[in-house]
Amino acid sequence: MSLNYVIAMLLITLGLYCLLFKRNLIKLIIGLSVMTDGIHLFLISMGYRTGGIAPIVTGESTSNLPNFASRAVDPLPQALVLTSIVINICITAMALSLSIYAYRHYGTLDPSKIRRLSE
Amino acid sequence: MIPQAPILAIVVPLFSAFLMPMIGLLSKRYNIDRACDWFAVAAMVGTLIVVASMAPTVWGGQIIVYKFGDWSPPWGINLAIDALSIQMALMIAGLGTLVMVYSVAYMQRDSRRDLFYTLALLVITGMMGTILTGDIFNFYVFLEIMSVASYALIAFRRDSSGIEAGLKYLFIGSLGTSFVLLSIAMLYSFVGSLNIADLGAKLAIYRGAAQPVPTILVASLALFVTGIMIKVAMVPFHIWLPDAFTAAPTAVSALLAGPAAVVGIYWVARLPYLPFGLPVGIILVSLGLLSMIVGVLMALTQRDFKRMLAYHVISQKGYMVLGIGLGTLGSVLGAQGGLFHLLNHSIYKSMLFMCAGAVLYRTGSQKFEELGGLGKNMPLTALTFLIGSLAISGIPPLNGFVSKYTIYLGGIEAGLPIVTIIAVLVSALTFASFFKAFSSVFLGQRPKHLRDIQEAPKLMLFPMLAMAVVCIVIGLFPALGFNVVGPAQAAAENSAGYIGHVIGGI
Amino acid sequence: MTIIVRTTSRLLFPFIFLFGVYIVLHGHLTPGGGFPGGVIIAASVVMLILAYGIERAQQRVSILQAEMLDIIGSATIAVIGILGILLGAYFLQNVFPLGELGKLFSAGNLALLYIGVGLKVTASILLIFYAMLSD
Amino acid sequence: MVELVWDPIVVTTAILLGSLVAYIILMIGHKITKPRLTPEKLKTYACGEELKPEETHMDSEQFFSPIRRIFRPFYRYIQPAHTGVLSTYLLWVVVGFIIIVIIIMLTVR
Repeated sequence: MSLNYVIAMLLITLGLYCLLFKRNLIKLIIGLSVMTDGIHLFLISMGYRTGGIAPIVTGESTSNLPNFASRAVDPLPQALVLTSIVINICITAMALSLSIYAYRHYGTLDPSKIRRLSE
Repeated sequence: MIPQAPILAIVVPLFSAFLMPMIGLLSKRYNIDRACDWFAVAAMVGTLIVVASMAPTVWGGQIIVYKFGDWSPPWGINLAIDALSIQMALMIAGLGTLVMVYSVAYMQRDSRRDLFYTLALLVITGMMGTILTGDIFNFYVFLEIMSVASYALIAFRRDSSGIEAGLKYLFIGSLGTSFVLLSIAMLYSFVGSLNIADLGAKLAIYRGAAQPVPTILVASLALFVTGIMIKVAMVPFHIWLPDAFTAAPTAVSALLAGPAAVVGIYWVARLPYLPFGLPVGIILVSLGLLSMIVGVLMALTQRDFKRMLAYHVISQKGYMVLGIGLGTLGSVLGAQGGLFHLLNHSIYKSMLFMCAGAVLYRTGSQKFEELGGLGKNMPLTALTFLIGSLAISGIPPLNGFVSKYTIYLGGIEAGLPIVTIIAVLVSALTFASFFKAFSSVFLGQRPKHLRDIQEAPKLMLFPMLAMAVVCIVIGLFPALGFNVVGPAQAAAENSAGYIGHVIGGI
Repeated sequence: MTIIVRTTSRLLFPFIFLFGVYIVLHGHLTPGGGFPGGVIIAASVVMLILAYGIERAQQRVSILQAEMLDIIGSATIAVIGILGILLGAYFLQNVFPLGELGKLFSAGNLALLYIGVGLKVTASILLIFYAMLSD
Repeated sequence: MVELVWDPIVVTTAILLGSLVAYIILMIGHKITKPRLTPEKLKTYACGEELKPEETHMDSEQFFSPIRRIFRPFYRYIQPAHTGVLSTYLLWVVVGFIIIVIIIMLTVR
């Protein structure tokens, strides 16, 4: 199980590295997405329990609720991740469309050349 | 209190934003000019009425707890409104209304105004949500609503500088919000709850150094502080702010400088007590001092009207964070001064941006070199700008003096007189910088091409003059402000009362 | 695009679309719901856009129609939420009969809410693609 | 006594009275000595060069050059650090975050 957390932290670090050292807006957007995905993996693995079942109430599970409750994985992180994924889609779409416009105005995607506003 | 008032405060701007494209379509079909504009103003007035109706109940000592779908607090999502929230909500609704009235006149040359008002109302929704909610993940969602809408607003005109500023704010802001998300994830993994009151109750054992604080809590706190400080724009994280405020349409700058400053400061005021309750006073004081100094020194040499104002936003927010930091170090006056300064600053900085916008609207320029002598053409704009610049420099009969003076006293009360000295010096430099701005724009020789400039439209002048009157009134009767700020500060400190009201369901 | 891609995407389109509708309608019973279902429906249309070009797609669903769909979706959510205030005590409170567990017409306002969310997400993603591909 | 001094209405009245007194003194001064304006007195002196009124506008960046001299290290190092490059700014954020972590580590224990 701890492998999940290691990979989540690895993804976050990779995303951060990409954000800091890559010189292309599209790569920066990819870095941002990778970083957020790392956080999502962290959230999801937090609610997981080994051998757990899906937290969906069906006809069978209502007959034995304590057993169901003791085996089901935590549904809350999944709901959080779903919300967060949607937000991340918005940000990615926003960033991509802004990058398109930036390319039209500046003729480049290099963030070190998009610097008319400084000091 | 209007029944259902807490949720209506969020729902009214949200659903007005949803309805706005439809109104845009209808007004285009039936050729009704400005339908969108007045609908947005009406939505904001409705929000203001709803928020104002909650105020007497809250100031009466009650904390309003609103449960979504009748799920009780530790499990369901709830809204919790105490005196600190109500101060912020009143400011957002009131200033938001004035900014909307201003943008009716300011944005009339732009096309697709329905989209502008959709985004602006979404920003208001996000701000309302972040300050009213009692659930920390809900806070994150509303923060993102506000952030994404403001990225789009900054790039609204799609000119090169707007796009660049929007991109910069997007990357820095998204890094900040993902820090907040990671912090919430860590908090959830450690405590197993997302309700702010529940978190505060469960983390209370680490208060007062009785037990060693676990590393994951330290990491979570640091991530949260960083995320909030990016929104507040304290100095190592401030870089998005001058670009964004320079490049955005001025109505957006006023919206972000006045109402949107509230969100960050609200969380700065909440943070030392709930949900973490760990001491962050030293960070707040040092970041505040750094921002004050760097902001004002950068502002002194700017050539651009709005950019100078933007650097002053950073400097003045430094005062607020400093005051709240002094509050956590044992000075009640400091915290009250910080919150009071937020109230005053939001009013006069929105007003100053509106003045800059009026000049930009009439002359088409925001560079100091290309302006001058406009005092004869735009006397009322010049008057409001003068009142605003005197207020921001802390000259006695105006409101800026009262709050700054309270923060100075807080510095002495907390046993840090050096802080007071630096604050006074920064105030003097602020005055110097505004002296330069006033003399370059409204005094001096008037270039030939500015001879026929007229006074700003009446719809722009109305919010500016209203804010100027509020500045003078609060300056003359500071008790009015302290009646709002005093309960707010007490409510921020009273974390036990908050937890009791929310969890106990009183 | 080549004829292979066009034919395949035209053949695949109804199935993906139907799958999306299924996910939206069964959101209250199985994993899924408005968000994933809406994205799947939008993806089926985006596939057609990629195969046939933006003009053909806009002949079928114009930007105006997509905006109308967007408004209808958000209005559905608004109406359900406000019904909760009017008929019940709280925002988004359930005012419909609960029905039987496991049936399609059950779970009160959840199913209607998912339909609204599905419409909204579909229209929004289509609008994002239209905005990025045109002009 | 302190309350009286910091009562804003008293202070405002004092400021207004003070400005009134200053204005009266100024007016009396104007009455005693009439200024004799010649065109030469109103001209901007620029080493004998003719200047149009538009060109006399002050350079707003150099308006307070003494302050620039006093805070020279700031204007030499910190101001150029605002380069406008996005990657640098993101690096600032991460460095600030690390500093905050260190401060919290030191204070919380």
